[in-house]
Order: sequence, then structure tokens, then C-alpha cells
Amino acid sequence: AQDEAETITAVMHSGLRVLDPIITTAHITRNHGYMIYDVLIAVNENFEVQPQMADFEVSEDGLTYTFTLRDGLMFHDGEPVTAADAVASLKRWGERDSGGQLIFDVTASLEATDDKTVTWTLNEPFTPLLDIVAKQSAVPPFIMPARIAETSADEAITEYVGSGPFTFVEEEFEPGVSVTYEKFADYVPREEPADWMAGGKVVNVDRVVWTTMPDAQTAINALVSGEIDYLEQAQIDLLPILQASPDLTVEVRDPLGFQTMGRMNFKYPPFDDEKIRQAALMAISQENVLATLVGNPEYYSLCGAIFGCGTPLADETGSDTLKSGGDAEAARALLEEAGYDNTPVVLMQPTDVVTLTAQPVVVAQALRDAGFNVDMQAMDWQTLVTRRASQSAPADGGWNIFFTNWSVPEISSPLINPMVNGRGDDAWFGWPEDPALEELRAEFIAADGAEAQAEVAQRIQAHVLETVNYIPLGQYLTVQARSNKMVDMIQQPVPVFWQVDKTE
Amino acid sequence: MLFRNRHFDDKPVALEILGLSVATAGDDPVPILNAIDVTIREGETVCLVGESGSGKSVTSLAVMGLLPKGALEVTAGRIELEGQNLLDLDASQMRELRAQRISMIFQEPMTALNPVMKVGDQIEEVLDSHTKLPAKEKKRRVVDIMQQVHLPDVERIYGSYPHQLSGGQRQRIMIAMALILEPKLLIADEPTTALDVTTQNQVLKLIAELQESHGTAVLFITHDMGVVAEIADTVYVMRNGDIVESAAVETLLRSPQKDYTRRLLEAVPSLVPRDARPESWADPVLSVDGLTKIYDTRGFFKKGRETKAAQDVKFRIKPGRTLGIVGESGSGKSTVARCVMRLIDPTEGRIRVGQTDIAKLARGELQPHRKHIQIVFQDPFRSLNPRWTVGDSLIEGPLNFGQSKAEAMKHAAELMELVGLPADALGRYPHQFSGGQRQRIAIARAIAMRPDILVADEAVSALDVSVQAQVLKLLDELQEKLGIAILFITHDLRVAAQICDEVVVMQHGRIVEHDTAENVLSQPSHAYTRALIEAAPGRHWDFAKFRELSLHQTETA
Amino acid sequence: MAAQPQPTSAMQVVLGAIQLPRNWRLGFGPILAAIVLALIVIATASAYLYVPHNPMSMDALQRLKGPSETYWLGTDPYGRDLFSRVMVGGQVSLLIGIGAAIVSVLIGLLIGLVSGFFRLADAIIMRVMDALMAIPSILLAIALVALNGPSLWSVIFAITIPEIPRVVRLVRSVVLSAREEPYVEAAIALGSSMPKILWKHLMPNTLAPLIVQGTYICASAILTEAILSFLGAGVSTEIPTWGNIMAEGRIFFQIKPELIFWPGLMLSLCILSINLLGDTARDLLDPRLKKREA
Amino acid sequence: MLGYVIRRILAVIPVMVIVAIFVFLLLRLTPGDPAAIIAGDSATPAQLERIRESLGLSEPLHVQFVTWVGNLAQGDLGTSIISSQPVTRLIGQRIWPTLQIGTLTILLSVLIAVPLGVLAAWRHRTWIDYAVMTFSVLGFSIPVFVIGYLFIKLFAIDLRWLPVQGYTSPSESVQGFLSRAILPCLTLATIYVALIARMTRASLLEVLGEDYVRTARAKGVKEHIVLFRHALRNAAVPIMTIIGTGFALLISGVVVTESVFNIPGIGRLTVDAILARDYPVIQAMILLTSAIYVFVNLLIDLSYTLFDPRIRY
Ligand SMILES: Nc1ncnc2c1ncn2[C@@H]1O[C@H](COP(=O)(O)OP(=O)(O)OP(=O)(O)O)[C@@H](O)[C@H]1O
Ligand SMILES: Nc1ncnc2c1ncn2[C@@H]1O[C@H](COP(=O)(O)OP(=O)(O)OP(=O)(O)O)[C@@H](O)[C@H]1O
Ligand SMILES: [Mg+2]
Ligand SMILES: [Mg+2]
Repeated sequence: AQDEAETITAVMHSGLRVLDPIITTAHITRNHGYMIYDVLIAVNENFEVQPQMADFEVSEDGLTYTFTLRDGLMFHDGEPVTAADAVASLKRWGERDSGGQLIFDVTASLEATDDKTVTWTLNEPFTPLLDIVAKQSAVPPFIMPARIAETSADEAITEYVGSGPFTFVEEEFEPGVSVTYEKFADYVPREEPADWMAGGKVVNVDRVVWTTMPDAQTAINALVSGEIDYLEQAQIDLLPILQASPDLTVEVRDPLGFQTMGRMNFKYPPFDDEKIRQAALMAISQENVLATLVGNPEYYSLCGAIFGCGTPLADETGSDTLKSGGDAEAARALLEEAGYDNTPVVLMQPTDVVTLTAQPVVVAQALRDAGFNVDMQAMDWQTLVTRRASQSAPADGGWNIFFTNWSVPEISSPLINPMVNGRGDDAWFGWPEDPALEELRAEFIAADGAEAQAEVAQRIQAHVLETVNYIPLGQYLTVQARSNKMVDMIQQPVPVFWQVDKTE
Repeated sequence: MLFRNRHFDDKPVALEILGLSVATAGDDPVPILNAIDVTIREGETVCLVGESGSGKSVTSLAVMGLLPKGALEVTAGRIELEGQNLLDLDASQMRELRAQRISMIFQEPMTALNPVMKVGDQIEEVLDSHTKLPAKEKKRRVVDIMQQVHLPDVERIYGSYPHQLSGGQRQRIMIAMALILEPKLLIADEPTTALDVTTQNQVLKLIAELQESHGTAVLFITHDMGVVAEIADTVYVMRNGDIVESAAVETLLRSPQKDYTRRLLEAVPSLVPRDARPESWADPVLSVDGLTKIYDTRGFFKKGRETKAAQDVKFRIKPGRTLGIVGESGSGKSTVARCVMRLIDPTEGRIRVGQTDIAKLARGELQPHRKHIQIVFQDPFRSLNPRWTVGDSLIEGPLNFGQSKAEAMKHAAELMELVGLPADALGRYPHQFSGGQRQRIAIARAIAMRPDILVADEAVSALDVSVQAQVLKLLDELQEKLGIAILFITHDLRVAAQICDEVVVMQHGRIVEHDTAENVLSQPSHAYTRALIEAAPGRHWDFAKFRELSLHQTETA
Repeated sequence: MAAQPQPTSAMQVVLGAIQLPRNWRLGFGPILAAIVLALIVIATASAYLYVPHNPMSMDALQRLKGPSETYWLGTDPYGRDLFSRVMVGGQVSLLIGIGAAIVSVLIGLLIGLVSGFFRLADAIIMRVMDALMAIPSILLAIALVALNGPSLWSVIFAITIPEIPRVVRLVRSVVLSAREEPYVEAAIALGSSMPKILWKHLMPNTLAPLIVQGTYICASAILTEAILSFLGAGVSTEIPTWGNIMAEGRIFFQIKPELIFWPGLMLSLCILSINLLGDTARDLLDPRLKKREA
Repeated sequence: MLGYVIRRILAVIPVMVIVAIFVFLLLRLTPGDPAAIIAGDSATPAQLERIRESLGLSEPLHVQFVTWVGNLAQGDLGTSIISSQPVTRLIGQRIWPTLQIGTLTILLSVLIAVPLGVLAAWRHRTWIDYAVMTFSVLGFSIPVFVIGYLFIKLFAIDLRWLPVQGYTSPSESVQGFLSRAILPCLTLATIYVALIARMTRASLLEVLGEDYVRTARAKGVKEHIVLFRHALRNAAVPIMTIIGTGFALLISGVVVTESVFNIPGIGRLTVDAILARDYPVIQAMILLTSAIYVFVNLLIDLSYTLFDPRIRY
């Protein structure tokens, strides 16, 4: 009977290994979360907060938020969803998510006032609360049964029960290889049409199988030969193969895409010196990085905005050299002026992540051209993530610079952008000690209205690039490819499998 | 009856080889056989003799059509089996013929049988290949032929693997295999060389017996003149791919026509012991007492198994004298030699070299005593390091005992002369010498240490009789000049008779007889010794003198 | 036996040491292999003298271009000149091959001699070697590279470690059988010390099989490097090797097969020649084969 | 015989213990921190430390080792740090594709390689011999992933005879299994065939020079019987040995082939685990593959008695 069931086979960008959507920021786990869990509120295409599991209400003084669960919500184990489940889930999420932490810093109480009602009371107004709770990335507050949500936030959950539109087929789960979801028959979608993460999640297929193909080549071949239906991220250089096939549709999944960036270590020479950081920034050309990483200019754009081009707070102050191809001469001069003593720059290069192999190589060359002594050290990504947490000197297992990518919504505001944080050892890897930045952030939180926020954001942009807190290297789009049999797929950053249908 | 002295002139010819030439294949062929002629009549036994490499085996393989492909080729001549030229046959016709009309027994019964097949099946395979008998009948015939070759306990042996049989039994299986289809011609290429004398004797008798009853013609290849005297009707002598001489056996042995044949026969050692040398009153240089060696093959996990290779062995040797140890294979001769050399550690007993008992000395303490006692091994091809020049090998010992290199080299050059090799040979490598020359080098190396005792473990067994005679002579001369005592180990009574003053006979690790060479050979007191002597083929004939052995010794045998 | 030509004095030591066969009868194949290998070695070793571009310099706008007058074989995904990279890449690949062969042969020889000689050490050493053999070498290599970071030396190290037990076994078996040879016993009787016997009589016996083994290790090291690169644990892309050029190029297999083809061709030719030469050396040096041909 | 088997199995114990210690130490000395992998990009050092603690990674090494061995003795291979799945479950899911494809490869290789090797030895120094040898050297000289790609391009993309990738369990559909397994098996077999063919040829050549082969010919036995009944059986021991040691090659081939053809087997599981520093999985997998290797070679050792009656344990 399974053969006749309508199944979508999708190749995702990475293998699903961690099943706890709260404990990790990994996108694949977030996507998994959207399959089997539901959220209280969600954003639509215009980033407007919409009700999903719950309607919401904000008190006049902005101190009390009330969420009322809609009827018919049920977990996969048959139990109804209660306000207590939502409260436990939010609390666990609040311990892990940086945005959540900010809210809980000002929270007076979070309680289930009855079976259907969650009341969230603050000590002081916190305007972005709804935006943070509704955000689709990195860690959305997924609602799970209270007994599961009571697991410590540092330990992975071991039971995978949600109230989302799909159920997780545990017996068929092979970590890193494949995961199977089945339509949850008792899910009651909202009435409204689906709109990004908001609206009715109407499931039209019986099963969705995610598989991983470690080899991009294999995935492309499999799609061309009709063995799979969907490819979440197609290698852009290989698009011509896909485009040549009349049975396939190739499209950009999410108009914002990703920001790629480099981050320096503020603790050790040479990048403890602002001038030298500026010299580095000056040496780098976004075009070179992006062309190498992506290739086809249709799918990348130069962008100097730390909050991402295409977002409300976008501003490109200070990024001229980055966008105009770098200025090796000026960088050289600046280096000399700073008295650079040829201290080696330990540049970490991951070898096993396709979207991160080009940046280090291109930047290393640019830095060398500007007179830096670059010690590029290749390592696998896991060594890199371990090593970047090390505050030792570069010579003793520390580092000077590394690169990573962010989905643009994840960095689109000073509240959530992890790099924009000047709290020294408590800041993100690189640990800048920057009170001025902290002040600017406080100003942003306090700012009233979009215009005021934009103004502060613009000053943050200028400050970040001036002090070279980090180096935005531009934006690129990911391209999805699907069989033409798949229709009505929602276009958005998170690939979701409601609404989509499969024709024969 | 001394010889078989039968006549076959009236019998039809079974096999006739006419002008057969064989050469190596390839661009520049080297001739191996030069237009040889051989005739074998029904029921006749023709012996092909000659030194190693003379082309005996090549002749037999050519007849069988089994010359190694791509290496050797027939270039001229005919091989006629009952009038049919075998060289005209194609591969499958030739295959048909084998075992049906010609069969062959090979030298090494150890390796000539397939180790992973039951011997019964291997015999039966002949029937499978050439007949379509029902299974029962096949089995019956196999059992029958096995009985004919006097195999004991046929049912058990039928289902045994070769390694479960003794050498003699294996050779009987080979013979059974060869004769089961009653071929016209049996070729036997040194079928008894690997066997000890007693077994050899049985096998020879068996072949003769079967030949009688089946009327088979036999082409018998050997280099052992004793065997020739025992079984041949007609003898062909080969040298360098030529037939030098052929005649009826008695004619050939009594009045050889060609020089080469004479020399070949003269080199055959006589069973008559050498003339006794005067007793020596000097103190013994080597005295062995109560020597016992038990091989203990116990492993960490394996079950233990003990072999008593030597038990309570006792003898002494005086300077300038030669003591022989004889006995059949496995009797413990080499074990004694290796104990005396302290290459292995004796389990019990004393080994006095000069005044010191070296039996229990530790490896390190042994070193100074090494120079008194040296050894020459059987295999001249393996006893010199192929990567070292002869000079380096010769000075290895003296350098260990503190001689300067120049001095040792000078001495080595003298030694080369002593053993009859040119002094310039020092710079050459072992492979550039013949087997006999290598054995001389090995002897020179041992002598270079100026030892008191020289142990020779089968030192001439691997050599052709003529070379053997030279090496024996060399040892004799060296002993004369240097006054060394020699412990001479051999399984060949003829050799022992020629070189030893005293002979020790070993059986199952024990000494069963110990006396002067003359006494042991002429008045053996132990039944085992008598059996050994009796089994020696051609013992009635004194080859070197071309006449019967007229001494009284043979009568007592 | 006919008089043998004497080795000339200069070669004598070498020939004597490894006991090369006295009648070289090389076929067409091995000679061709030797020529090809020599060409590859010379061409890669001197690559910097003639390659038209710096193999590391990138031009993002020229990436994945087809063959042209400036870029003879086209460019790679970083816009680097493929021809220059392939030629220079041979240096590191060959270095890894030769390095791994030499290091593992030397270490294996040392351990093997000790093991073949000292009964007590033998038991322990062989257990450890068995354990090393049992661990799948590719997994061990990936783990070791992950441990040390994918530098050139750690790749050589990672390839070497799993090869050592094989060399040890080889050396040990040669030593064990050679010590039964009469000439070794004769040396004992002549009062030579054990270390001297070990070094002068036994060790030379291991050279010929070690040379053969060395060629195979060399070939398999070059291949292993390619596989490590494929699995994401190879040498950094900055330093070109045939392996990482192919590994980088593999996703472009359908649109730009040259990226795999050229380094693959060089690699395969090189390994093919090394293997052929190894086979020839083995055939020529194997005393058993020699015996049969005599 | 039974005694020998027991002794051999006992002898395996020290080997496996050394493997275990070796692997454990190797991993713990490896830079890389599973906690960082779990936590993802925006974790703070304090969070990392807490995760590390909950995983038991902050205990001293020997304590971790003792715990691990203790659990191992009870058949508990631990739980994957990354996916929180019991390692036994992961192995249970992943081992079948590998075993099936591995077995099929060995069968296929032996069926192809042995006749090839026999042919080459029989027709020694003819073009057949040279062709077989050239092929077998070639098999050693091309990286296995390149062979895989070539097969995909040829059979799956250009000719469209077979699927490009994936794995179907034979219990689901035998045909599906075969159609998906054939390319990976062929890819893996290339190197294995090369190995076995050349060993078959070499040991057969040796055996063909033996006296008993001459005896068989002298008996007038037909050539194919000489080759297969007399020669091949005597040559079997080195061939079996090479099949055993070649197993190591197979494992490294499997790791690559599983990536190229996207087969959810233990090869990929292990590589992923190494790259993710998923200690319990790596340890279990290396122990498991080592144990399989040792076990296969034990079986092969025991199989010698089938071929050679002289070998008695
Ligand atoms: N396969 C071969 N290729 C080349 N030459 C060979 C081959 N077989 C034998 N010969 C040569 O043919 C000659 C005769 O060899 P053959 O084996 O017939 O000697 P033989 O008289 O049987 O000696 P032995 O008493 O040692 O057995 C020798 O010089 C030998 O080197
Ligand atoms: N290393 C050993 N381990 C166990 N048993 C051995 C060993 N060497 C010899 N033997 C056994 O000791 C006995 C005597 O062997 P030895 O070699 O002394 O006999 P031999 O008289 O020299 O025989 P041959 O004439 O065949 O050389 C034989 O049964 C043999 O199997
Ligand atoms: Mg012969
Ligand atoms: Mg002996």
C-alpha cells in the first residue's frame, strides 16, 4: 500500500542528525521542526506576525501578551495541546535562543492561565517580542508536550512528538541518511491560505522522505533521472544540466539568500589592532569571493550591509572597497602605517563544507597580496568549530580569522545578529570588547518606531565596518530544483511540504 | 647371478628414438640433446646414466611429450612407439597415449603426487581419463593394482592423502598409477634417488617383478651405478646431450670403451673400506658423551609433541682421524652434528672440545671455542651467502677472531690454492662457480679458521660421483696436511667406506654399532647394519676396478 | 656453468646488495613504463620552470573556463590554471607516494628485524601489528588526518602508519626463513655476533622484496591521497595534488570532465607505471620464479 | 579442530583489546568537540561547557575508557552524541546494505577473477595473459571514485540502463536491489578482481610448475581437469589469503562507493562520524570493522582445511 501512497522524495542540503530543534541552530533541524511541530505565531511573506496555533493580544502598556490556542490542536500521540505545553516549550526555548534570552531578561511571568490561554507578563516593554517569537530562524519556539519540554535545555530530547502537520516515522529514521514523515491525519489547518510560515498548512501528500546525498553530482543525476523529486540546494555551476531537462524546474527558493562573512579574533595580534583589521577589510574583494563561491552572477549580489540587503535595516555604509574589488595598495599602506610586524595570520579553512571552501582561499590570496603573512590551515568543519571556540593564542591552537554563512533573516537585526555584540568574552567567537557597540544596541532596543530603529541600525553599520567587527562578504542565493510533478510548492527560505502536491 | 644378462634381440622394438635433438626455444637456441638414438625392446630394461645435466630427464620428457612449453623444443629426429612417430601426434592424441601406452614415474615421490587429493582418487583418475568403466569396476581395478604393488592395508591407503604415507608407499602409488593400464613402456626418472637404501631396494624389486608379469619395457634413468648393475639389461651413457656409449650391462661395466665411461665408473666409490691407517695415541680432540637431544615442539597454545632425535650418543675423535656416522634418513645424524656445533642446544650430555665442555655454555661464552670446530653443509648452493664475494665469506671467521683484513685476505688466497681454485676467484660471487667448486669454497671457509675438528654433514651427497670423488680426495689431503679430525656424516655406505677410519651406525637416534670401518662393513654385528649393507645396490661389483668384488666381505652379507 | 659477466665495480655494491638478476630480459611493457614514469617525474619535478601560470593564483572571473591559449587545459573552480596545477600537483602526489614508501619501509624494516630476531619482542610487536592491520586503513587514515589537520606531513603519516605492519610482516618472514639458511648457520659457526649476522646476512635478503613492496606502497599512497581528498580529509586546496584537483573537480564531472580527466590520467599513468615496474622487479627478483625459468 | 577454533578466537582477544585502546586514545587526542557540533554556530563557551558535561566528556580519560569498556562488555555500544540514537540501532540500520553489497562484490569478484587468473596462467606469456595482467594493474591504478563516475556516466546517464544511485533492500524488491547494487558492486569489484586475478595467476603459475601437475599430465588427464582439479585447488590457499587481506581494500572502497552511489551503509556512517567527532559511533564502527576483518580472516584460515588436507589444526 505504501507504494501507492503519494511520496515526495527530497534531497536536503544536509543530513538530519540532531532531532532536537531547540538545542541546535542547524537549519536542517529547524526544517525538521517545521515538519512535525507547530508554532504559536508565524510571519508571512511581508514579515508580518500572523496567528498560527494561537491568536495573540498585546495590552495597551505593552507589558502583557496573551496567546489563545485555537481549537482542534492535537499532538501526534493523541493528547490535546494545552497552554501548559506551550509555556514549558517557550521556557525551554528561552534558555537556548539568544532572542529568547533577551525576552526572558525582562519577563515577569509566563503562565498558563487556563487550558487555552498563555499569559506573558513583562517588567518593561519589549517591542520586538512578537517578531522574535514568530521568527522562522534560527531557533523558532516549537511547541511540544510539556513532559518533553521539561528536558533540560542542555540535553537533547529523546521523544519526537509534535502537533505539526506531519508525523515523524521513527522506525525509518536513519541519522544522516534519510528521514520519513507521514501526513498527520488529525491535523486541523487554519482556514487562511498558506503564506510563508503562516496560514493553513494543508498537507496533500501521504509521505515525505528526506534523503541526503553527500555527493552533489549524485543528487543532480538522481534528479535528472527522476529518482528524486526535489533538490533543496543545487550546485549553481551544475544548473545547466538541470535546466536542460524539460521535466525539471529550477528556481530560487528564497529571494534573500545567505550572507557569507569573515570574522577575526580580537584577542591576538595582528587583528587586535583596528588599523590592521581595516587593512584586511580593504584588501578584500566581495566580487572575487562570490564569483568563486557561486560562479553565476545571477545568483549572487555584492552587499555591504551587515543586516543583509533586502531587509528593512539594510545599509551599506563603509563597504565601498569591499564592493569595488578591494584596494591592495591602500591596504598595504595602511598595514605599513600600523607597523605590521609580519605576525602570521592563522586562517582556518574547512575542507568538507562545499559552501565554505572558497572564501578562505580567496581571502588568503587577497591578504597575501596586501602583504599579510597568511598561514592557511586546512581542517574539517568540526575541527574548525571546536577550534574557533578556543581563546588560546593562534600558535597554541587558537586562530585569527574564519568564515561562515548566515541565512539573511538570521542576521537581519541588531537584536539577533550574533556578531553585533561587544561583550568581550561573552560575545560571539572573536570576542570583541566594544562598549560603544553595546550602547548602540541598547539604543536600538529602546528606539521607538521603524524610522528611529533604522537610524540606529545605520550607525551600527557604520561602527561595525569602521571597527571591522566582522567582514560581510556579500550575499548569494540558493537554487532549488524540482520535478515538474511537484506543484504548488511554497517559495520561502524554509522548504516546507504542506500545500505542495504531486501530480502523476 | 651378478647381472640379469637377458637377451632381447628377438623381441619387437617397443620404443625407438632416432636422431632426437632438443634445443632451448627462443632466438638463440642452445642445443640440449644432439641427435641421440635409443632402442628399447619389449620386456627390456634400459638404463640411461650420466652426470647431472647430461640430458637424461629431457630425453624422458621428450618421449612423454611433456617438454616445458616455450622453453624446450624438439628440433629433429623421431620418437617411434611401436612404429608410430609420437612427434606427429597432436596434443589430444598424445594425451590419449599417456598412461595407456607409455607411463612415467618421477623422482620425488614427495612432490609428484597431488597433496590435496586422496591417493586412491589419483590412481582412479587414470581410469577416468582413458576408460569408461563403471565406478565399481574402477574401484576394483584400483584396489587390484594397489595390491600388486604390495601396499599394505589397501582400503585405508586408498582413502589417504599422500602426506599420510611413507616415501616408499608413495612411490608404490606412483608405480600403481603408471602400470594400471598396462602400458608398453614405463619411463622411470630416478625413481629411487629420494628413498633410503632399504626402500630403494624394495622398489627396484617391485619394478622388476611387475615388468616380468606385464612384459613392460622400462627406460630407467639414474646416476647410481649400483642401481644400474642391479637392474639394467642395456646401458646408455649420456654426457652433454650425447649418447657416449651403449652396451649390455655386463659388457659396459667390465670393459667400457670410452674414456668418459671409464672415468665415470672409476669415480664410483667402492664398498671396500680404505686401507686402515695406523692407530693414533693422541688425546681425542672431540669427545661426546651421553648426548641426547629431544625436540620439543610445544607451542604456547599447541599440544606438545616430543621427538627423541638423539639418545645417549657417545664417541670420540682423535686428531687426523675420520669418524663416520651412517644411518638412514631421520636416524639423527644431522641432529648430532648440529649439537656438536652448538647450532642447537643439546638436551643432555657432554661435548668436550679439547679440554672444554661446550655442551652447556651460553651463546656468548661459546664464541672463543667456535674456531676449534667448523662445519661443511650438504647443499653447496645454499651454504654461501649469494650476496658476498667468496673472499668476504672466507675472511668472515678470521675477522671475528681479530685478524686484520689484509692478513686474512692473504691467508684466503693461500686457501684457494689449497682447495684447488684460482686465487683470483676471491673477487667473484658464489653463483659464478659450479657445485663442486662451491663445496670447495665452503671447505676452505671452514679450514680458514684452522679448526681442530671439521664436521661434514652430507658434504658430498649433492654432488655427482666424479665431483664427489674429487671433494673426498681434497678432504683426505687436507687432513693429511693439517691433521684435522673429521666427523663425516653420510647415508652412503660407499662414501663412508672410502673416507672413514671408524664408523658409527645410528638408528632411531641411537648408536647401534661403533667400530672400525673395516669391521663395520665386513663383519656387521647388528642386524640393522647388515640390512643396510645388503640393500646397497651393486654391492657385488667393484666399479672402479671393472670387476666383481672378490673380497670375503660380500660373502658374509 | 658458463662464465658470467662480472658486475662493473661502480654497480657492484648495489647489484651485490639487492642481487639483481643477471640476465635482464625486460619486455616492452616495463620499458615503456619506465620511460613514462621518468617523463612524469621529470615533468612534475621541473614544473615550476615551464608552467605558464602560478598554480595558486586565482582569477575568479576566469573560473571553469575551457581550454584556451592562455589556459591550455582550462581553469578550475577557483579560476586557477589547470595545466599548471596538474603539473605542479604531481610534485606533492609523488612526494607523498615516495615519502610514504620510504618512511614505512624504513620503519617497517627496523621493527621487522627486531621482531624477526628477538623472540620476546616478536610476540608483543606482532600483536600490535595485527591490531594495526585489523583497523581499516582508510578509516585510520581519515582519523589520523582529522587528528593532525590535513597538512602534507600528516597525510604522509596517515598513509604510512597502516602500511607499516605489512612491511613488518614481510621483513619478519624473510628474516625468519633466511635464518634457517645454511650460510647463516655457517656464520654462527664462524663466531659472528648476532647483530652482525642480522645486519650483514639477513638484512640484505629483505632489500629485494622491500623494493618491490616499496613500489606498491608508493602507488597505493598516491591513490590513498586521492581518496582522502575525495572524502574531505586531504591536503589543503592551496597546494595542488592530483588527488585534490580531482576531488575539487568531481562535482563538475558532467560539465567539465577535464578537471578529473587530466589529473586522473597523470595519476593513473604514474601508478600504472609504478605498479608495472614493481611487478617486473618482483618477477625478476623472485627466486622462485627464477628457479622455474632456469 | 574445535580446539584450534577456540585458540584462534582467544588469540583474537589481545588484538581487539589493542585495537580498542588504540582507537579510544586516538579519538580522545583528536581535536574536535562534539559539543560544538551539537550546539551549532551561535553557541557561547558556557553553553558548550554545559553540553560537554552532560555528555560525560569532561571526565578524565581513564574514567571514560573504563566506562566505555564496561558498557561494551554488556553489549552496550553507547549512544550517538550527535543523533542521540543508540549505536546498535544505527549499526542495525546501516550494516545490511554494506554487507549485502560487500558479499555480492566478493561473489562477483571471485566468479570473474578466478577464471581470469586461471586463463592467464594457463596461457602464460600470450596476449591473453598480458591482457588480463594489464587489466588487473589498471584496476589498481584508477581511483575507485573515478571508476564509479565513469560507470554512472556510461550505464546510468548515457545508456540509462540502471539507476544512478540509491539502495533498495532485497526484502523489498530483489530486482530493485540488484539494479541498484550492480554498479556499486562492479565499481568495488574492479580493484578486487584485479587483486584476486593476479594472485590466482601467480599462485597457479607456481603450482603449474610443480611435479604433481606434470604427473597429472603424464597420466593423460585432460587440461581443464589439470587446471581446475589439480592446480587450482593447490593454489587455493594463497588465493583465499588474498581474499582475506583484500577485504581491507574492500572496506576502503566501500567508504568511497557508498558516497558516490549514495548507499546508506556503515562506510558513510563511519566517515560522517569521524568528521563529526561522534566518539561512540567511531569507536563502535572501527571496532566493528576490525572485528569483521579479523573474523573474515579467521574463517579464511579455517577454510584452508577444505583445500589442503595437510593443514590440521
Ligand atoms: N626448461 C628448461 N629450459 C632450458 N634448459 C633446460 C630446461 N630443462 C633442462 N634444461 C637444460 O637441459 C640440460 C639437461 O637437463 P636434464 O634435466 O635432462 O639433466 P639430467 O641429466 O636429468 O640431470 P639430473 O641428473 O640433475 O636430473 C641441462 O643443461 C639443463 O640446464
Ligand atoms: N627442528 C626440529 N624440530 C623437530 N624435530 C626435528 C627437528 N629437526 C629434526 N627433527 C627430527 O629429528 C629426527 C632426526 O633428524 P635428523 O635431521 O637428525 O636426521 P638425519 O639422520 O640427519 O636424516 P637425513 O639423512 O634425512 O638428513 C627426525 O625424526 C626429524 O624429524
Ligand atoms: Mg633429471
Ligand atoms: Mg641430515
